[in-house]
Amino acid sequence: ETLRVGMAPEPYPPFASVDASGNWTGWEIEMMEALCKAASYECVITPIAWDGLIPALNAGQIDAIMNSMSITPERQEVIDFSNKYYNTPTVIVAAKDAGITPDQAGLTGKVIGVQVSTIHQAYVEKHFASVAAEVKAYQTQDEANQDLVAGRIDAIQADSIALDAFLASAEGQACCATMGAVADDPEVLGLGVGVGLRKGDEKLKEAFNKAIETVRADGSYDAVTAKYFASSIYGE
Amino acid sequence: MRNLLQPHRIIMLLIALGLVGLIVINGNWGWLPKYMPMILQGIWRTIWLLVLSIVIGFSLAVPLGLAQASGPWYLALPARVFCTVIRGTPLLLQIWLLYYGLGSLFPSIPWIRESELWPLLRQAWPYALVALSLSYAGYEGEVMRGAFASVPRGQLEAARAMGMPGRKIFSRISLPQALQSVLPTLGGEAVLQLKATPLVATITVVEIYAVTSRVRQDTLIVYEPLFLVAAIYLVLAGLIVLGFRQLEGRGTRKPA
Amino acid sequence: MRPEAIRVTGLRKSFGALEVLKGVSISAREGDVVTLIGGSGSGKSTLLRCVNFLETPSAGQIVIGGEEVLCRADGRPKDRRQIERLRQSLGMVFQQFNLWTHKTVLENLIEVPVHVLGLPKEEAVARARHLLDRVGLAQKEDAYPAFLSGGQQQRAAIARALCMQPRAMLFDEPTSALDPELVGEVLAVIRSLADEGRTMLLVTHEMRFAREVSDHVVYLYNGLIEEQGPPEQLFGDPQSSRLKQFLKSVT
Amino acid sequence: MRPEAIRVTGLRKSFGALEVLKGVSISAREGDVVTLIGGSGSGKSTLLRCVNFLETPSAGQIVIGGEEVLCRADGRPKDRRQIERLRQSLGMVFQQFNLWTHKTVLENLIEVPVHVLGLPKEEAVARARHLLDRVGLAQKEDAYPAFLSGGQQQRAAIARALCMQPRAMLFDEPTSALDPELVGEVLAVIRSLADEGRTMLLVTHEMRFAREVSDHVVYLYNGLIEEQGPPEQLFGDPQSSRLKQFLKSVT
Amino acid sequence: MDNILSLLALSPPGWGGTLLAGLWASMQIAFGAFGLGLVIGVAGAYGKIYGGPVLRDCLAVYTTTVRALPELILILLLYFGLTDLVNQLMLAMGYERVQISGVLAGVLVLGVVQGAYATEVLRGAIEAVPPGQVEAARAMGMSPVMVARRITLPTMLGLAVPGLSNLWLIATKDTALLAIVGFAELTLATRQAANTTKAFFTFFLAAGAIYLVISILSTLLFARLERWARRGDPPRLTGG
Ligand SMILES: Nc1ncnc2c1ncn2[C@@H]1O[C@H](COP(=O)(O)OP(=O)(O)OP(=O)(O)O)[C@@H](O)[C@H]1O
Ligand SMILES: Nc1ncnc2c1ncn2[C@@H]1O[C@H](COP(=O)(O)OP(=O)(O)OP(=O)(O)O)[C@@H](O)[C@H]1O
Ligand SMILES: [Mg+2]
Ligand SMILES: [Mg+2]
Repeated sequence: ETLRVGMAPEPYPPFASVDASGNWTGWEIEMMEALCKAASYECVITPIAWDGLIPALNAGQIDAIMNSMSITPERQEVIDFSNKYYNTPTVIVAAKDAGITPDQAGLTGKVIGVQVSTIHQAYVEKHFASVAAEVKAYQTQDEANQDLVAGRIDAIQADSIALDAFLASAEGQACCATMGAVADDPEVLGLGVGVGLRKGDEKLKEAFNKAIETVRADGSYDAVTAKYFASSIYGE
Repeated sequence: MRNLLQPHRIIMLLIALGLVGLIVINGNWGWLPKYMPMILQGIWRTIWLLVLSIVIGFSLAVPLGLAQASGPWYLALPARVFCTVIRGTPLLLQIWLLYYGLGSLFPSIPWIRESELWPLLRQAWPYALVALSLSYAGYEGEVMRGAFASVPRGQLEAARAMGMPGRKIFSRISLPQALQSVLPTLGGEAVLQLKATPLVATITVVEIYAVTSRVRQDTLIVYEPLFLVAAIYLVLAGLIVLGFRQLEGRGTRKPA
Repeated sequence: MRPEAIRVTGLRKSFGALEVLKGVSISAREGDVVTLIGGSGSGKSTLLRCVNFLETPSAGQIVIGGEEVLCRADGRPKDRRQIERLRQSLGMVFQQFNLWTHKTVLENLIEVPVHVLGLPKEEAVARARHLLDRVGLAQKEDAYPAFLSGGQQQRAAIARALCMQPRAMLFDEPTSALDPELVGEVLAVIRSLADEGRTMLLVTHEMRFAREVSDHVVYLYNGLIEEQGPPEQLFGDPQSSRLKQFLKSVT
Repeated sequence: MRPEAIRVTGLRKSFGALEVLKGVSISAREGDVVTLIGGSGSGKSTLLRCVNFLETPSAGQIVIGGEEVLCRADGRPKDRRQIERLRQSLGMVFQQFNLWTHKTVLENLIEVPVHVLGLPKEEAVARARHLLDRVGLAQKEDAYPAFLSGGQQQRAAIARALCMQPRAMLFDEPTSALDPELVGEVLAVIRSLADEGRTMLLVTHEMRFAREVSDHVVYLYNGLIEEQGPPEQLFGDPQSSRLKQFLKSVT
Repeated sequence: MDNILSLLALSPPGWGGTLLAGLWASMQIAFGAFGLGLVIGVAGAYGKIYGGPVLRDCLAVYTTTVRALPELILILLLYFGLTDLVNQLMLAMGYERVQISGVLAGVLVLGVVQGAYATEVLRGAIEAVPPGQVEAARAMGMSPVMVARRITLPTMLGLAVPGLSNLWLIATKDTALLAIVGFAELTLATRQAANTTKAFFTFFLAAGAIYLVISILSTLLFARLERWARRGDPPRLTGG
């Protein structure tokens, strides 16, 4: 049975991006293949912009979303999720010598950049917006990183892993460093990343939950992770 | 407007009202109060970006058009190139290049962060305004070129024959006539400019379209925010059209 | 003897390879009405347009009110200011009227007096109203040109030219863009100008009218003066066979 | 007796509240030249335009070549096809020529024969060349209309109408948009058509010409036929005082 | 410099091929949308000129709303909203969901947008055709369709070309909006390349250059078309 899996074509390395030959690569792609194999589905990637993923799912143009979409209470009102398949800490990154700490005190009067309509935006709006000078929302994480380098913003908040590549780059090394993880708030930051599914699609939800257990158990989860990360990203 | 009361128009109006009513009653509008301040702010931002960029853009467009229509080649050529480049490339790319392109130069010029200009350069709206203004200037420069070129020759000849100096001919004959002939076009172009403003969301300037996308993302309600923003744009476009019609009406110089 | 208002000597004009005027000399003393006639393409309009430098002559001399227009070697005028000043003393009336469409009739009249000649506005308005009255357009001062009939537009254009108080008037086929029924009203105005002794240089196809108002008639053929003289002589007893032919074809 | 080419009976036509034609009947046998004269606004053009249904009559009957135009109760034609077919048998020549500007003279001529009547192209071209030759435009077949003089355009328009080989020709003031010098060449062509016995319905202001070519002259006044008859009678000995007045004013 | 060239190389790992593929996709969409827009435009223009009052008002609603709303909103409403509506109907009636491809939907939606503009451009041009041209054709027995095809449309072309040329350029640029439905056109390809390689400047400039070339080429072509369409226009009047 084929399954149309929605992915945003904007690159989100190392999880999902398209290379110059048009092939999809990344941890999430390989994980999708592993999960689909375990659940015996034939999965086809359907590129849909991040903005359109949930509408497309509900309009029936895709059957599942695997695009690092965190399980949040708000999203759960319109779509269902499988259990989480990864969860990573959320960090603040800023200029090396900025002396910023990842809490209200440290971010007072600062300009913070986040990717638009992510859990990070929600978190920053909830916890820091009252003290920060401004919260700026970028279309992609890369653009936020760019502006941090340019000095237009003082700090960014994002997924630790998504920022690893940036911090490892020449630009990133020159300017910035991790200032630490923010305090957890499951109501906003959610319960990790799960597969987004149409409401009431219990069959598929079951299948994905089973598949996640299977790949965790048979070692293929760790095998894929080892290709991209130094340590496990499943979370506790 | 005059004949709004023809039967078929009444039916069409009723259908429209019915649709609107259906959307209002059946829709999920619980989010509206919470986001109202943001929405108002977004509308305000859209409006001032639009108005300022049109004013700045148009004041650039007049010399651009004039240079192309009747300037010497060393003015006409750069003006022509400017208009071609602006019209020939997507506005989105122009905004990106201006904002992130310049931004990527900042790390290599450290003193810029100490300069007087830094508070301005640091913001996103100046880039948005500049990009929108240049874009409008590019398109309208072309429009003005046509307008200047199509001022009937006889009108200018009459002025010359009466001994008017060149500058006076421009300010008292060509310009007013060109303006008059482009007013209808400018109205349409202003609506196009309105529709171009959402692009500045890509550089973090939150105007009304970005606000409603934000609402959609936050609440995951798909259609109601879209309907709202559609309605807002319809109203703004309507205001522009009415405004320009007013301007046009003021100078009715042709038999109806 | 009255002083010379306009003198043109040895005027030549080419457009590219086409030589339209091949050396034409005419002169009009103050108060003279000089009429140019000739077939289509014979160069009448070009001659008139050269007189106030809407076309730059290729060669020849032009003297307006005793002042010679100074030219460079290539025939282009030396002094833009001089041209502008001389033009202000020549009221031109075009075949297509060329009233400024974005101004009312009154605004058309006072435009140059106020904004170029620096006349106080009230004075210009008074003068304009007087002239509009004279050409029978007192009621129309606030109308835009597009709302006037052709004849009314042409009369307004004449009033506009008069409003500069020019030394001489130039008319280029002032009635040929008009419906036959409207021609009369314009001719009446021009006739009254002739009667009051205005200097005029006139291109027209209305032979009867030309005969009536002119002091001197010039027949152009192919860029040259084929025949000229007082109207009675030219129309009553044409010498050149071409002129005879021409007069036959137009009446 | 020659068969009837065009018969109009009791024709009425109103534009809104304005009744322009108030019951006009005329008839032309094959080979007849019928001329309509009358003051401006008397309804001559409207009558001519009704004959080939460019205007829909309000009442009345039109018969072309023995075939009656079928109408609905409201006066609108019943059968579009019939109208199109009948129009193909009437060659109309407009005051403003109305040559198709995006086609050369030759293309203008063969347009309808080839694309409507289905004539093979070579045949149409041969016919068109012959006609162009006849109206003196053989040299101009590849020119676009805008590059021709008015008289040349009108001659091309006549050739275009002839090229359909119509049963009758309709002319609506074919010379009144022309400069006086160009009128002659068009009248010469029409005269030659009259001489070869073509049926023609002609509106003209050229009284001398009308007298010369017509078999029958109709004087329209205010939407009604005021007087009609052979030209010698109508021009030589007009009965109606209005016609007398009219003839005086136009000559 | 070498670096830039290798980034823009046609075969992977250079991104030149991807950009060109994106360009090709953009052009296809633009062609489709422009063509559909022309068809809608001709029909709409004739409807506006000769249609009854109801048709005219419906067309007025169509052209004004479509031209007042940002295309992105239209795409979201039409693509997601309409397919959602259709699917809910299908499901309610016991059928399977229908699948509308993003490309087809993109062409349809952009075509509808282009149609609104084209309607206005063509209406203006058709109305500017001197009535005598049409009357002459009718007087010679041409049927209305033939008058439109052989007289009105060719005559108005010269007037319509500048407007249509603008529409075409808009079409090429509006394809960027189809990124929302995941269509890999030029702008999206540029963003992918830029984000992956971090060579933002290089790729934005490259895309800008590609668009510029397209636009200049189209402008030249349209200018030729206009000159051809205006072949019968009178020489520009000189003198006054
Ligand atoms: N700007 C120009 N460029 C090229 N040729 C021109 C120009 N103006 C006039 N001509 C040509 O010069 C010739 C004379 O033109 P002119 O207008 O002086 O004639 P005219 O005697 O006024 O004729 P008409 O009675 O038709 O007005 C014509 O052959 C015309 O085509
Ligand atoms: N389409 C129309 N709508 C309204 N009134 C019209 C229309 N066509 C003609 N008329 C009016 O009908 C009357 C007769 O017009 P028509 O053109 O038949 O006169 P005519 O005899 O041809 O005059 P002319 O010699 O000026 O051409 C005029 O008063 C005119 O204004
Ligand atoms: Mg002339
Ligand atoms: Mg008539």
